[in-house]
Amino acid sequence: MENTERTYHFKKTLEKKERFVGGHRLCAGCGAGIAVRGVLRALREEDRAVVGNATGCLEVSSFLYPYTAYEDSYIHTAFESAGASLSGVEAAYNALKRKGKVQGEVKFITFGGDGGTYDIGFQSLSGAMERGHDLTYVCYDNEAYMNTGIQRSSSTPRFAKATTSPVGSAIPGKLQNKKNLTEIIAAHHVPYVAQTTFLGNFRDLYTKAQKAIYTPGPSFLNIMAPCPRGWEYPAEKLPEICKLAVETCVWPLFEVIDGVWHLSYQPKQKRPVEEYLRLQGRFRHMFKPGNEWMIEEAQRNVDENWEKLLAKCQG
Amino acid sequence: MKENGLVEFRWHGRGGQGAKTACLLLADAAFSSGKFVQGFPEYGPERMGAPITAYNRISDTRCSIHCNIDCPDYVVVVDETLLDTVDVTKGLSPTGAVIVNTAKSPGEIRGKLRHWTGPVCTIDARRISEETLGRNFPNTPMLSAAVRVSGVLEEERFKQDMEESFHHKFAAKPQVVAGNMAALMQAWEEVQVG
Amino acid sequence: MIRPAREIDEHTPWQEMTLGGEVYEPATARYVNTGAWRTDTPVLDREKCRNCLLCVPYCPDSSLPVAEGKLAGIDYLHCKGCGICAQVCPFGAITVKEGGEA
Amino acid sequence: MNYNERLSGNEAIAFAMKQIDPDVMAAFPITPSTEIPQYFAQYVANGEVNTEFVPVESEHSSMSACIGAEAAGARAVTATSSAGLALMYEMMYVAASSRLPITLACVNRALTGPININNDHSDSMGIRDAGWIQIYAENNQEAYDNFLQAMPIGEHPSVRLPVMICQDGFITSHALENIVLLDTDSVKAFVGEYRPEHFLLKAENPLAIGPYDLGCHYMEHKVQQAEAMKGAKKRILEVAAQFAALTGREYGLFEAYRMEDAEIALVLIGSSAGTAKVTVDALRARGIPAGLVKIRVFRPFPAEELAQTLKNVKALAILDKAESFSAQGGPLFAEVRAALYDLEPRPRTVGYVYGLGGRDITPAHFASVFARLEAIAAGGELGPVYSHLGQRG
Repeated sequence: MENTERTYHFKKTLEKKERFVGGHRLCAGCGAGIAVRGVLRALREEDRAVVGNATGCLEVSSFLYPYTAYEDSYIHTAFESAGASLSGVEAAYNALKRKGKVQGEVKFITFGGDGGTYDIGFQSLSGAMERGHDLTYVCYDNEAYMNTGIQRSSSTPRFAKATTSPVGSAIPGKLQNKKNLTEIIAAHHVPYVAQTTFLGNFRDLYTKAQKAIYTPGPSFLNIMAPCPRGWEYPAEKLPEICKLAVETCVWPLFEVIDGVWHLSYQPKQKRPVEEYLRLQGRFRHMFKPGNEWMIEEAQRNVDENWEKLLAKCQG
Repeated sequence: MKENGLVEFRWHGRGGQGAKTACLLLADAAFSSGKFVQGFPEYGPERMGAPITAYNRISDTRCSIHCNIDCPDYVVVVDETLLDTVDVTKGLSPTGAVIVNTAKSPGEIRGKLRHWTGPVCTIDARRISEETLGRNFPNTPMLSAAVRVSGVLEEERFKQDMEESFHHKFAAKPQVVAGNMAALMQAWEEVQVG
Repeated sequence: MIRPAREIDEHTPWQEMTLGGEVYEPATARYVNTGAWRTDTPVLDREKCRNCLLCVPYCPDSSLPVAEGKLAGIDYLHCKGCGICAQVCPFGAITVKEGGEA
Repeated sequence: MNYNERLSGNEAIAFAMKQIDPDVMAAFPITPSTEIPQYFAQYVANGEVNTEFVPVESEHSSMSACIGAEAAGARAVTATSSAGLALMYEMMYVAASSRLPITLACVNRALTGPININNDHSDSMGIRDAGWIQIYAENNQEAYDNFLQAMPIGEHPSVRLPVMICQDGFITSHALENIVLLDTDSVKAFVGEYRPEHFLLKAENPLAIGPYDLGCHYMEHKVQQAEAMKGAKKRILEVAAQFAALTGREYGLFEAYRMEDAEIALVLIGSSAGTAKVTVDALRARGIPAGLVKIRVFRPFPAEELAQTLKNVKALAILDKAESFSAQGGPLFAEVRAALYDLEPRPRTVGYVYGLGGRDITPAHFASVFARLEAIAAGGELGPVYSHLGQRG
């Protein structure tokens, strides 16, 4: 990764030209906007990019005709096609570059929510990864279909309330555990896969985005991007939620580089998952008397996943 | 004879045996002789061993017709075991002929054909192919027999075109050219009409 | 004649709109006033701000511009008033006041 | 520069693609179009083309990749059939509404279910309203010629629409026939370079494509598309004229076969038109004024031109190789009949649905239709306007 910076100069990264501008129509406090800015900031200023996008909150908010929030070229085709569409763009780049019709370095980065990535766009994402296109797929994971009104996805955690996994007297929210998509993409044996979120001075996100973008071949970045509306928390609490997601090991930070697993951060003292859940209205029912078992189950699940991850990273 | 010198063939074979290839070879040879051709298989999802049908139209003008051939002038049967299950001479023109790949005589084969009273031709394509090519590739002998019996192509030009075509096709393996030509010549001579 | 993006609005006839909804100018969203969405408004106290810039990457609306290594203020044309910046400021330099007025 | 060859319809399309040497081909195999990406992959493997071949994991992705590639400034092609085209359905609309002149070789096959691999037009007819130009071929020659004309039509700034070049699965795609080919230099000169004004990879300015369109803009964009489709007729004829000058082979929006004084006639699409011509010739030999119209361009639909050609016909049968389950005939029937509505007097019309799932259609079938038309033309009863042809019972 010759194009990645060896040391992280936080202030310098913020002096780069903003590539995702204000004036888009995402909700106040939306994690997707933070994710897009953060990833695009990792581009070298002299490089151009083509940004792809699956249908979703980000798409309908960031390119509402005739207003694009992107300084770079942008393409949206459909909900389930972000991987394939950007594959086509990258193939075109290779052909046109070979024929001398395009000059300069162009990077290919596509964004999708968990709906467009874990679920409906999973096949085209898998295809793009397997074929080895030189592109970066970024999932802004807000753990439900927020664009259509907070329906459950395969990324929604167990017990979370969503409009198609509501809490009722017979069923206590979503019954299934969250799909581990990052691991599935790692199983495609692509050169770079990582998981991150918004923390402190954004070193983790920035360096991972930079590695993802500048590693030749396909790369995948999974960014936990909280949604104040869907997760039911006051918008300004986003930094706290991200921090707790990491400190509780609900959302561990790691990289898989050429098939080798690396843990990016290990909390000194793993915080109880309860602290993370308590901040969010979508888990409110778990705190009702008699539902203690749900919190215990959630903790057990987090612990199991964490131990498996540790084993992978030590292996 | 149909309009514009049109001659129609129907091929019966089994999937994987090369009836479709033989049909395309005949179209190829006729094209080389300056004819207008059609060569097309009737497709189904069947795999190796299932009965398949393929068709040729050979004419002096372009054929616009695009349907299967129900009333062929000639029927070529690449696998004689089909005679037990397929009515191969169905619709066959009374002035035409059926050509069967077999070691048996025309008389023996006639017994297996239901209503057919016209000419029955036989060719032992398997033996010829094994003698000349060392393996069972019946296509060249079958093609030769079909052209000989039907008279659809002029003999000298056909043989010359085939030799050129073999040279082109087997540029990397010239020994195969001689074997194929031998198969073609031997079949031309050995085909029996009964 | 096709119009520039910022001149295309609900009165533009079809003959003057870009074909297929394409836009070939960069970042035209910056012409959109999303500041009007605000019901609460962050206010920067320059005295307290130490230009650590920790607030900047958290802003979903790219409304904390940086110039020469310093926080250049708050872009109220686009800020929707989520208040995240105030939460992450270690020095209490950003406070949120009620109402949308900057 | 013209030379004789013998190729199947699929070989002809693959060869045309090779001669054009597009920037990107993205495809997924489906019978009977599978041979096209197979031949093309071999050209790529042999270094005979300079194309990026993207062997995608589905047809949905092949159209998505073509959209990405074409938007990026590349010339993109694909091929498909039947369920593959159905899987592309949503993306076909995206390609057209984004005004990306992708070229798709459609090898027509019946749509499931039950599953059937043989020819009819239910796949491309099902997607007729997606905003693609649709051009149909009778044989391998027309498939090749139409494919060469697709890009000069679709890419023209006055059009900017994707083009679907259709031919009949197996009947022409797998039939070896004589064909006259153009030399590659002539093909390249005729097809020209793809030079879009704006594209994703353009260095001077970015391009954003695929917006959310609010109600205040959506209809205007659709009107633009509709106007482009209306205007495409002119461009199709211009390109046909240039093609005729180059090859001597003439094409229009449709072929009027022995229609000058025809009193009874058929309207149909594709390879069956060739079979029906045999019947027309036989009737003409007996002094019966029969003719036929073979639709080449179905989108844009040549309504005024058809009305002009059919105005003196007394009885007309319109034959659809696709069901629309409208309970009153197929799509071609509906559109041709509507095109004739303002004529006075207007021909009496009947519609047939025929040839579904590869059901063979012979000159005898057409003879039976003409016999009915003769009776209608002589003042007989019209009978049922919607019926099927070639089925048992």
